Amino acid sequence: MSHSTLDVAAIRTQFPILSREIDGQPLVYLDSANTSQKPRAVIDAMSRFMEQSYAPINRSAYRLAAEATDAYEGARSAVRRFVNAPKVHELIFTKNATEALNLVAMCWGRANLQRGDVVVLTHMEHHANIVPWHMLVAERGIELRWVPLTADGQLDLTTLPQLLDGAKAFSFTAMSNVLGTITPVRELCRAAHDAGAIAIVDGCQYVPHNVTDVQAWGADFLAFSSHKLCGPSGIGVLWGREALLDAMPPFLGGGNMIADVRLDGFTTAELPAKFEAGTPPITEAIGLGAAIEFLEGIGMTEIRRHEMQVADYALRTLTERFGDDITIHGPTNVEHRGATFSFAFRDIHPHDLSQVLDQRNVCVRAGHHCAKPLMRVLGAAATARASFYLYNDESEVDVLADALDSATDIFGF
Amino acid sequence: MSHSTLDVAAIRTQFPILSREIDGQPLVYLDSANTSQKPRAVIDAMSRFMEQSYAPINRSAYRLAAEATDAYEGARSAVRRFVNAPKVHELIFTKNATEALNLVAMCWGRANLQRGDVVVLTHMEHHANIVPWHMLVAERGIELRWVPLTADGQLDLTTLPQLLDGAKAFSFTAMSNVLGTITPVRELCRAAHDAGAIAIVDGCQYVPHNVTDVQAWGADFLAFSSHKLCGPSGIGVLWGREALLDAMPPFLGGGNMIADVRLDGFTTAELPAKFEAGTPPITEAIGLGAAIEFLEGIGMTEIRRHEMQVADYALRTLTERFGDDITIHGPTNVEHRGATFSFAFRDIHPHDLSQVLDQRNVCVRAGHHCAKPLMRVLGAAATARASFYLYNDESEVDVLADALDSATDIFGF
Amino acid sequence: MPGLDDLYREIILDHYRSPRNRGELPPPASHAVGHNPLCGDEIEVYLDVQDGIVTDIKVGGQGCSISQSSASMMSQAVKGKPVAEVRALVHRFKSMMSIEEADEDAPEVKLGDLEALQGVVKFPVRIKCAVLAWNTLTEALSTSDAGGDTTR
Amino acid sequence: MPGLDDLYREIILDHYRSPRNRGELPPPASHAVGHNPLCGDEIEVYLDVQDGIVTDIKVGGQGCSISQSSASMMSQAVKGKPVAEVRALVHRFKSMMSIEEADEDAPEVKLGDLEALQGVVKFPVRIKCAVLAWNTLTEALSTSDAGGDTTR
Ligand SMILES: Cc1ncc(COP(=O)(O)O)c(C=O)c1O
Ligand SMILES: Cc1ncc(COP(=O)(O)O)c(C=O)c1O
Repeated sequence: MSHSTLDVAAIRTQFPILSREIDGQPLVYLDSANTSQKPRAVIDAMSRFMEQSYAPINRSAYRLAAEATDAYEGARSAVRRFVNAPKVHELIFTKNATEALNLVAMCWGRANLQRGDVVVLTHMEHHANIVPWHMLVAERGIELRWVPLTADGQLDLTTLPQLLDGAKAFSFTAMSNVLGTITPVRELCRAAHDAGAIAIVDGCQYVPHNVTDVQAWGADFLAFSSHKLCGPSGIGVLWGREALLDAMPPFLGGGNMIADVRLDGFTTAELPAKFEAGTPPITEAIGLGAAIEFLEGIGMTEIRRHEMQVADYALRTLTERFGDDITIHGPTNVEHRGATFSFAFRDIHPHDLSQVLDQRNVCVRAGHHCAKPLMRVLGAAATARASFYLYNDESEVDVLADALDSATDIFGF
Repeated sequence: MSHSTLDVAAIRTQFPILSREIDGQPLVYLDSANTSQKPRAVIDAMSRFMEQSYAPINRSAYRLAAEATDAYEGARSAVRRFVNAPKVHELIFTKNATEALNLVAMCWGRANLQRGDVVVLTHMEHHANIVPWHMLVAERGIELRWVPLTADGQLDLTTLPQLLDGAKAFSFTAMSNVLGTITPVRELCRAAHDAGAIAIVDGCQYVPHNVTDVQAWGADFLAFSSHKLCGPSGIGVLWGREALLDAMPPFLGGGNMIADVRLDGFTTAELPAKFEAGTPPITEAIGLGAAIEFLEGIGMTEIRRHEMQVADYALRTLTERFGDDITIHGPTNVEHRGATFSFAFRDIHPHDLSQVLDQRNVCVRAGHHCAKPLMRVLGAAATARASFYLYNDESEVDVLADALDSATDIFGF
Repeated sequence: MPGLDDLYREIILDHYRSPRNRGELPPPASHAVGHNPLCGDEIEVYLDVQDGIVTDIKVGGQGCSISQSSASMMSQAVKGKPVAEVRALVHRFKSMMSIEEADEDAPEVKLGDLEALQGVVKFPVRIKCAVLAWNTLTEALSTSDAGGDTTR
Repeated sequence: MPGLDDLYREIILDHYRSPRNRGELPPPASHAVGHNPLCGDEIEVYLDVQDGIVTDIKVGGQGCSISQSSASMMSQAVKGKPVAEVRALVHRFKSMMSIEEADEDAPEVKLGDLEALQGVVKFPVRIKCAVLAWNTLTEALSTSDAGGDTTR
């Protein structure tokens, strides 16, 4: 593996919270798969916008409003570039990835799925890519099929053609938020299309850590969140192919999404306004644009390379130090995974583990990670999860390992 | 009328953008009914939160996450206090008021409305309180009835009992975003209940400018947006009575809103999580809490008194200076209106008018204000709208009037 | 900042005050309606196309001086022209508004009075107003039985 | 910051290692399941109530040391008690967890081993863990035919 090109120390100085100490100990933030921290560039872009340029979007005609609208639409262009979408109006700002996935299920689903129609999911999906489909099961009697997993936490593709046979949609994550597994998105999109299904990609975990190219993938929809890629909370993204978006009924009704409203009905606006009802997350779009520029400035290829290196170090360190006492889920080859690790440690319940790690200011998530079906497959009700990002380095793997040692002292039975 | 107790000059210094000049002229921001500007307290609360305390909400157990969760839930408590809701878990954070109204129409509506059921709206509703109901008309054949207006832009209540007869819901604005009209909310709620209907209040324009008390009103639902009350974009609020919210099906599906998810279905979480799918607008909630504290610090009673005074001055000044050349829509008695004025000026199209005003850095909105049905009632395709808030004063009324004069020079035909 | 006289040229105000070709055409004239959701402007275009020629055009709707004068000037400019030329003119106008790339190889198309709208480019928010009529025209063209239309 | 020994008292770890009253009861025992959505903890409570007395209780589920030990201690504390007393104990426990107001006039209820959970209050995030069993108990009580329950 090539050596990391990231200057993590320099990057860390750009994240104000990372110099915060609690009880005199530095913050070891290993919960970025949950939500990421924000660099100065993002915080400042939002403050500056509110201090100097805040105004309504797309509604008023004075210069301040035009300036704000340009900034907002500029963020949309940045997102387009970031995921290499063909057209800028194919990008819809939502409140989070969950809303983006619900939008697809509700609007594309209601327009295209009838009783008995099949949607294929995988056993490693986040609830955000399960529950909206459950709702369609309840509402219109569609059928869900599930791609199972291999022993090392990859998708088991041996029965994929059968599962996809007759399916209308295949919705899957590009990277598991629990296992860290990176799925073969291009291959999965092709398999979906071969079966006549559309391909919906949950990019929440993938997009913040990798170069994303929806055209190279051949995907039909992509959903992801700003808050996991150093951007603000309160905004997410749905990208969809123009023809699909154009053919879908609208989602929420209200201002901005209409062409005309009468007492007896309404007509919808063009893309992207059609799917952006009401006042959008204006300042948040500016922040998202700044986050994308920040990440591009560092380089997504470099970020991925750095995380592979950290992942490799973490796998080696934890297995060397704890052997059979630790079970790390997911692939062992860092080519097939990101730097997100769910693990079981001795018999210590993840919640207790996270409590003990928190004494050393090591922040990991304990729980089901919004992936209960996957937890049942793993045979665990909960796991602890440590997830690394561009601002984490190998030394934090060591701190994590030391903190795990201290848990043994308390629960050493 | 009692004299204003607001020190507007001091308030203005707290809004950084208000000291911005464009082309050497101060900003005369008269578009707060569209979206309001942000005080330093809100901008700083958000920056500080991202710099020191940002972390996931309700998901992780370490101290940083607990601190962030406390801050987020603290904002919910502030909102409860601000509108005097009975219970804190009756408050749902949405992305904007539009989503809040859609949530009511979709979840309460789908559970309670059958073909032929009646929902009553008014002719002065914003598209956000019309289009979601149109969608239910299309989806399940409900019937909409409309409360008409009097000549001076108030609700004409003479036929209200007949309109409400047999209705299931009455959804109305507490203050018109076009006319400025304040509606008799308590009386309307009582009339709804007398008819066996629930009362849904669109508080977007009212809540930022008045003391709000949902219990005194006897309302069942209230929707409003943060961005119109000095808070950030990207967050809105739905308040609903616990019993109604509990009985409703969920809205979006995903993380946080579930109790359990299996391959074959899911169960929902308790309030408020049930209606907050996915990662919420965390930093935005902090900002909203700060905005509420900012407004409370000044006093909603005082803000209302100040705006009545400005409204009174605006009505007098504009009619004195322009006589028949100006038509101001809505009530002339400031007891029945806020400081939002839609007007027609000579034969100059509102869009041209706003362009000319913009030359003097006077920001007004020109258009249909997301209330096309009302525009048809007014017989205008568009109006110009000047809306005043706590940071505006009488001198800006004069600037507006002077700028209107200059429009005559160009379009003097 | 650009001055208002760049925007409100006398000829624009003249077309605004006295719009040309105002009215409707009965079927089988093709018909399209365009909205500017920003400000509520509406343009209706009625089009008679015979043997690939725009034999008649009428314009309805209401809106600001820019959208209405643009519609009025447009109606004058396209009346009697072959559809192919009309499409070229649409393209030429939109590239003047800087929302389509100018086409170097395109045959020279005369803008005439329409040049007066050039100043709108300095007021980006108003570009939509100026272009509304032209988009509506394009829509009316594509719904017409423009058999002679070989430009696409 | 409070130390971990405040949280992980020996008696808590003992109940965690060797949970009491673990198992199920057949119908007509009342049954309730509680989830902590935060961490995925689950508690199942089975309850036999006869003549207003909790004659038997069994506890199932899985979770962290705090939720499991709290459930185990709870089962010991309520077994054989009148429903009214059980409800009083629930209230007493929740006020120790500072999520219900202490009731000055309430009859003194002994917490016994449960006092060991006092330290949880210093770790607010864990209060939900400690209380999960108790909320599930309350649910099981209200679904039981607790005819002798006159406390409400
Ligand atoms: C794989 C995956 N999908 C969807 C989501 C939902 O994202 P959000 O909570 O931002 O809506 C998440 C994160 O929580 C995720 O990790
Ligand atoms: C009366 C009224 N209702 C609803 C809305 C919609 O609010 P938002 O755009 O924040 O969703 C607005 C503002 O645009 C409004 O003025």
